[in-house]
Amino acid sequence: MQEVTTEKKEFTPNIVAFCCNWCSYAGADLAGSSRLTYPANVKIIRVPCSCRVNPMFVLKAFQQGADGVILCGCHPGDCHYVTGNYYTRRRMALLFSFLNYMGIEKERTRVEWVSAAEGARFSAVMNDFVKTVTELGENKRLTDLRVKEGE
Amino acid sequence: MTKEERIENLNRLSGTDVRKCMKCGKCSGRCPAFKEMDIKPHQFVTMLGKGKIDELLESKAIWNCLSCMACVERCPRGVAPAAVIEAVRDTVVRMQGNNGIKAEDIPPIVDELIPQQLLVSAYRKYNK
Amino acid sequence: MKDVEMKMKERAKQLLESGEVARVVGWKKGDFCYDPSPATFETVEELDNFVYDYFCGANLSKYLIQISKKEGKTAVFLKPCDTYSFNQLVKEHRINRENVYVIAVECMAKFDIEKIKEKGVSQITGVEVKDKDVKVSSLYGETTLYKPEILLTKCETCQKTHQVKDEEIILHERPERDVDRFAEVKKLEAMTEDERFAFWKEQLSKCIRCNACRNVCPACSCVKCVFDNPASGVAAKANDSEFEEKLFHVIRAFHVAGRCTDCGECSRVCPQHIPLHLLNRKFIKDIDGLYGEFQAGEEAEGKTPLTSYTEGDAEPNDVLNGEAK
Amino acid sequence: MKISYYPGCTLRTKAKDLDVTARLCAKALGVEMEEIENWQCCGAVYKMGTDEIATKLSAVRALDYAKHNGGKLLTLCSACHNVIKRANEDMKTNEDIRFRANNYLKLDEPYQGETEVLHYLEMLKNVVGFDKIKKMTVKPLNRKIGAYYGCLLLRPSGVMAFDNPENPTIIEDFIRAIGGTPVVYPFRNECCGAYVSLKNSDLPKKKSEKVLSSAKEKGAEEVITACPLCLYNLQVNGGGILPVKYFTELLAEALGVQA
Amino acid sequence: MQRIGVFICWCGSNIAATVDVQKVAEVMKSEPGVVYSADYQYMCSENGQQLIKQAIKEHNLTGIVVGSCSPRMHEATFRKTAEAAGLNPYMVEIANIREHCSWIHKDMDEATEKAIILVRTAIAKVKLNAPLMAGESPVVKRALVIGGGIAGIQAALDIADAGFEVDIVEKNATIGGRMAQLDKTFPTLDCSACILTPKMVDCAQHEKIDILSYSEVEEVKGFVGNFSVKIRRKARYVDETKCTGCKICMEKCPSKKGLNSFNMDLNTRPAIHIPFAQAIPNVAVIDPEQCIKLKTGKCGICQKFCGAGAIDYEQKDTFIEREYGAIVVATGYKPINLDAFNEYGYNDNKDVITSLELERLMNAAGPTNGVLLRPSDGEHPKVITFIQCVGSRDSSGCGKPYCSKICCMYTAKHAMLIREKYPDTEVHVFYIDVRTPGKNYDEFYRRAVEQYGVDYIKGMVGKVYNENGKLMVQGSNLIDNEQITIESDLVVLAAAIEPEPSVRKVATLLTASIDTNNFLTESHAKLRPVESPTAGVYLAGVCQGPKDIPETVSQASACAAKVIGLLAKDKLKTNPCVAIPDESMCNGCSQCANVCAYGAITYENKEFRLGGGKTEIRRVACVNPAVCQGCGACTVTCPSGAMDLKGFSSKQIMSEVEAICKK
Repeated sequence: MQEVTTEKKEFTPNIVAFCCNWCSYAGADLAGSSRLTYPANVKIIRVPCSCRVNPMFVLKAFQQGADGVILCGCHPGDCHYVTGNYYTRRRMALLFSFLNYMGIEKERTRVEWVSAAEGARFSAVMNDFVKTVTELGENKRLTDLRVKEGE
Repeated sequence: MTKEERIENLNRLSGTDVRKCMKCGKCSGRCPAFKEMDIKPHQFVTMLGKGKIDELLESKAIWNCLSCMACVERCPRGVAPAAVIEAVRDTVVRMQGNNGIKAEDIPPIVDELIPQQLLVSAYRKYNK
Repeated sequence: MKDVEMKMKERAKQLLESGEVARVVGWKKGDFCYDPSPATFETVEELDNFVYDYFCGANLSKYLIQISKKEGKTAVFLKPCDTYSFNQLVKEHRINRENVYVIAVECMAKFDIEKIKEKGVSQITGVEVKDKDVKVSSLYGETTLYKPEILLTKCETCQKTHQVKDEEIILHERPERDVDRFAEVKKLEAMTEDERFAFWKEQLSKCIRCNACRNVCPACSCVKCVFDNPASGVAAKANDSEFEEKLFHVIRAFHVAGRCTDCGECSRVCPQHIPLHLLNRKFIKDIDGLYGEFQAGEEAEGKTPLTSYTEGDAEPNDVLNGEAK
Repeated sequence: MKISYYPGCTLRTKAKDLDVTARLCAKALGVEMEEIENWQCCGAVYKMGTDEIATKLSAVRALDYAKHNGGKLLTLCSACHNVIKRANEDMKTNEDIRFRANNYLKLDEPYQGETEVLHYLEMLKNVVGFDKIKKMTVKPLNRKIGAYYGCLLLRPSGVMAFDNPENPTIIEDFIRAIGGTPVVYPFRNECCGAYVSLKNSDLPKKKSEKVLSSAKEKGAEEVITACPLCLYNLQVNGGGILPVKYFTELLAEALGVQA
Repeated sequence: MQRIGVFICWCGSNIAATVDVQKVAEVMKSEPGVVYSADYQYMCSENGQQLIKQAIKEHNLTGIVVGSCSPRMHEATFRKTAEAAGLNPYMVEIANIREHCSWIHKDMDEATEKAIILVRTAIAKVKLNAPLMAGESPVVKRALVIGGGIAGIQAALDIADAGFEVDIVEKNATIGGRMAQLDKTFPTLDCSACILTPKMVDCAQHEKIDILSYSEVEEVKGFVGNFSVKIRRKARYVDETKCTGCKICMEKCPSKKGLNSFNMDLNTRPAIHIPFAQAIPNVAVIDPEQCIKLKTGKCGICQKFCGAGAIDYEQKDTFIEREYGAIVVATGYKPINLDAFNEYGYNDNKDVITSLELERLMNAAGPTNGVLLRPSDGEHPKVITFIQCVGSRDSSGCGKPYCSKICCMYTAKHAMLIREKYPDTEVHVFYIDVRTPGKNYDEFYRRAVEQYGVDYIKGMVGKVYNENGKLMVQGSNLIDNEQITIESDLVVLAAAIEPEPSVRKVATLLTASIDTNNFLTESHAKLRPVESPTAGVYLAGVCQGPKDIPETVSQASACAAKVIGLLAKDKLKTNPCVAIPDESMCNGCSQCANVCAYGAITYENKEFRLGGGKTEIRRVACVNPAVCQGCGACTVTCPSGAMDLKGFSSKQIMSEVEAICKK
């Protein structure tokens, strides 16, 4: 008897995290220096302020195969650039609500405020987001098949 | 019920976060019934925080609290000692046979003048 | 409606003759009775072709971006909804307000020729309106249609009033309309994610990327569009994938968010009949709900919802989870 | 004008004076107090336990009735005012209590704290106006009068929002309006101890005497209150230091209204 | 042709223990565009940097990627390294493979794979980097100090002593602030006026210091090095240049019933007055609310008697505009209003006073000439009770949630001084905690207890009431678990302090951020405690948080050091990562200016060629690179994508996204 085993590869989502330089990126640094782990499939892009994140970057990430996109910035009121994250908050509230309106799963997008002192929070946020997106599964609705097929 | 559950019940019933107390004693400084309280208002808060509920349930103070809210009104930390006292009293009263006032006690003390609300409130406060 | 047209023509003539304006922007007759098109009239003679009827749905304000730069004053006829776009463009310094003389004209709602055709009436030669009855004459005779059924989508829920006027030509009282313009959006919101995804997938797969929506949109008036700019990273002439269909419409809707006056021109001109206004209205509904009622183009000055904020704005995650206050 | 009115149990029996004088004065001042239908006793004490629902239902019933009858509910007895106002706040802000109370009551439309609870004194101040009372006073009371607020009108101030809990002025303003001289004394907002007087007469005695002696020391000739319970306690346990009356009795006297 | 060099750091075992650094360096060798790839134990060391410099020169590198610790750590280091080797410093990108990789992952394969992706991402970005040059902006060599209390005075003196011009803007008629009202200072008990007034005089006499008293800041434009400030000089109805400070006007003024705010309203002063004897400038001011002449047009007595002819009833507010390179905010504090604390009877009893009022009652220049007499009847109080934390540490909404920090010490001071001067006086202090960190502070407090016998009672007061002419202070004694009532003659409340309310306006004008308690926020709580996040704005004294005099003076001097460091430069290097508009695509719609927190964007009309010999004039955005801070808010607002950010361009970020997502 020959046993046929189909190897089931566990799904690990691809997560893009945009972090502002002054709070969240520093918070991620603190998570690192405190050795607070989170999955390796989270990759961080440093931006000066969360308000630098253009919706096009978010869409591009999904197109290129990201399964989840998270934006992190200073807590409202603490923005290094005074008001930047207030604009982020409005833009992303509207954009993510809109993507959901088009049928994109609401769990795929998230905005979190993480200060430079919140290493533990950064790690917790990432762990939670990865868990949520893992449960959700692969991004099939907002991705470019051409990019995926070219693997 | 385990002791932990009873403590948690008391906390929940009181609706007060005893950890906010900074132990300044303003509640006891203001209490008009202080001298009649075997356990003082601030102690209700700290003792609940420490889980010393057996002593609280035994206290005589729960029958002497005037429910005047002076302790609640002036607490700088938004703690409500009176709510803790009431939660303890309710816990006691809700146990069988612990009614604070019995029907047969009433007729001898009732006089011409006693307003209804005194009887009604006493029943509501002290009886199950 | 004829009386309004007469009056407008008369006024245009006066303005041109007296030299008060160098040109008049209005509508001219097309090949058929139902396809008048926007036009500039520089002489009294040209006014022979001037028309204003139930098919003059086009929004003239966007044309003023270029025309208002020309020498001399331009008079323009604006319907209520057009004035919002006009104001928004003034706010964005795109229209030179001093060079424009705005004549507010009544609207009474416009007709959608496609909807008339759907009713089985073709080769039409004219319409006559009496209350809610529309007598449509065609080469094949006369048919009476129910007015609310043949209106342009944008007119169905229109509550707009003139926001700008230097003078007005209004001869009739406008019929009251009381329809929830967000009804369709709410319907979509009530669907499951899967259903919404299927709905938009079907709709957007029709998109042939003709850019008609972009070209007609008064808010989409960039000197150079990101989708035409190879440096932007998103430039494309055609939708090569399902993703690009979405990308174009998401980005377009986001770019006009807070600036879109809900003039409905996008849906009017879409040759594929994609209900594009439902994209913009989602933004408008969210903005109204989250940041307070806002109507772009109501003011010719001030900030838009996306260029302002309050300290207590709703959190994006709460908005997604329906927990925003 | 008409206003929905909740008399409460004691005003129907032992404190008729309070009720009758209040109605007559209100009428004289152009306010008709319309007693709400089928009211039930409020329970005379507000229960703070977070699981207390049943003890709030009679208050909510009265509030819901008033919601459909003018939107305002007038109270007179301090205890009723305290219980109803606090229950109303719960219905407005406490989701859990609101949900469960509505679940019990099965109203056509859930009650969410829409009614405005108005004490008779607040009505005099904000609806009638002390100026008007001053003008209508036919017999100014040229006496030194101490206002006794007690606890129930003032505390907890966050909910009651009646007056400054440590330095209230509304009854003093009232006394001025009826031509009297208000006497401010430190124990006017201290508890008289009435709630425990069934079980313990010592404490209420001490507290009542303190209140009245404090008022006397500052020169008061009499003390007025809005609370039947306080009135009883101060009269019975106060050692007869000063006479105690309902504020409405003095109002009737000043307005020349005969009971 | 791009020639990229890749340098992978081991960071000892910090990276190398979890990331196969050699493998990463090896893989990078075959990345397109990479011509050199190496690994080394400590890239930031002298030798590591040498390796980079050498590689840049030998391989003619056009850009480098360092895979190492966080860029927040060593980006500046490696930029300098590159610059030293002749490469533009902005052609350097860091891949953070320590904090974001080796330190948080345990599995070597996983961490190595992630490190490879991170380095690739940095390569993708660096390929799109462009050489950037930090711009320069000139520095105006003059500083503005807002507030003339001890903080402002100290900062101004230090800056002026370094040779720079300083203006002090003070809203009151004299400088001196709160410290001028104090009697003695802790922990040394020296007389406040004796140490303050010489500094005030120094300010007045310093050739570099200009005191603009009775003035307020109205408008602030510009940016670090180049602020332009409009100052309102309020009408004082006295010509400052003519008044000699002879005080004859004060004697003759018939309207003498104004409350003396310098003495905390404990006595009165004339409508025309000099706030106190040592005021600087020693010039009178007229209170227009109180002056008979200004109110009714009749009187004019002071004018008649003024030998110098300094009185001018017609005087109006005037405005001056000045340029500054740096601004110090030192707006100070005030005690909170006690209306919400009527249980202490402050509003009802004259003999319930605040600590600041006690300072005046004990001050030799105060209303009682330094003899402690109670305000109600002028008698000596025999029993004095102090109540601590009145409105401090109060999260109920009535007071302030923070500790006011100075009360424990000044109360110990008051208690001690009273017991020293009037040994027959009984002094009680109700406290929640006694907080005395600081050099010689706890010793000071213990002296009050041990040497002077002050009675400290752990507990809070519930009620203060008047009974038979005595103040009854009823409170708890928690140590003995009892409720006590102390019959007192005087009750002193340690009222919480809060920032002077005018700080809100100042903060708005300066775009300096402010917290929920109205304290100005510092740039970094530990490492940049005197700098506001707004460049060129510095914070001194209680406007930043509660603090005592020694701390205030230290902070003021620290501010001065920062200001001197700034003004010593002729030019400031500006961050080159700023927004840049593409004029050919700009709509001129003003949306970007609407979101710019710095006012860095302006518009101008420019002529563009259209082809065919035609031209058109279009309104386009211009960014002032010296003002732009580089947040990027404008880039997302721009629908046409005309606005981009140098160093973080859309293309760069998109290439990073692509590099990360591609598997």
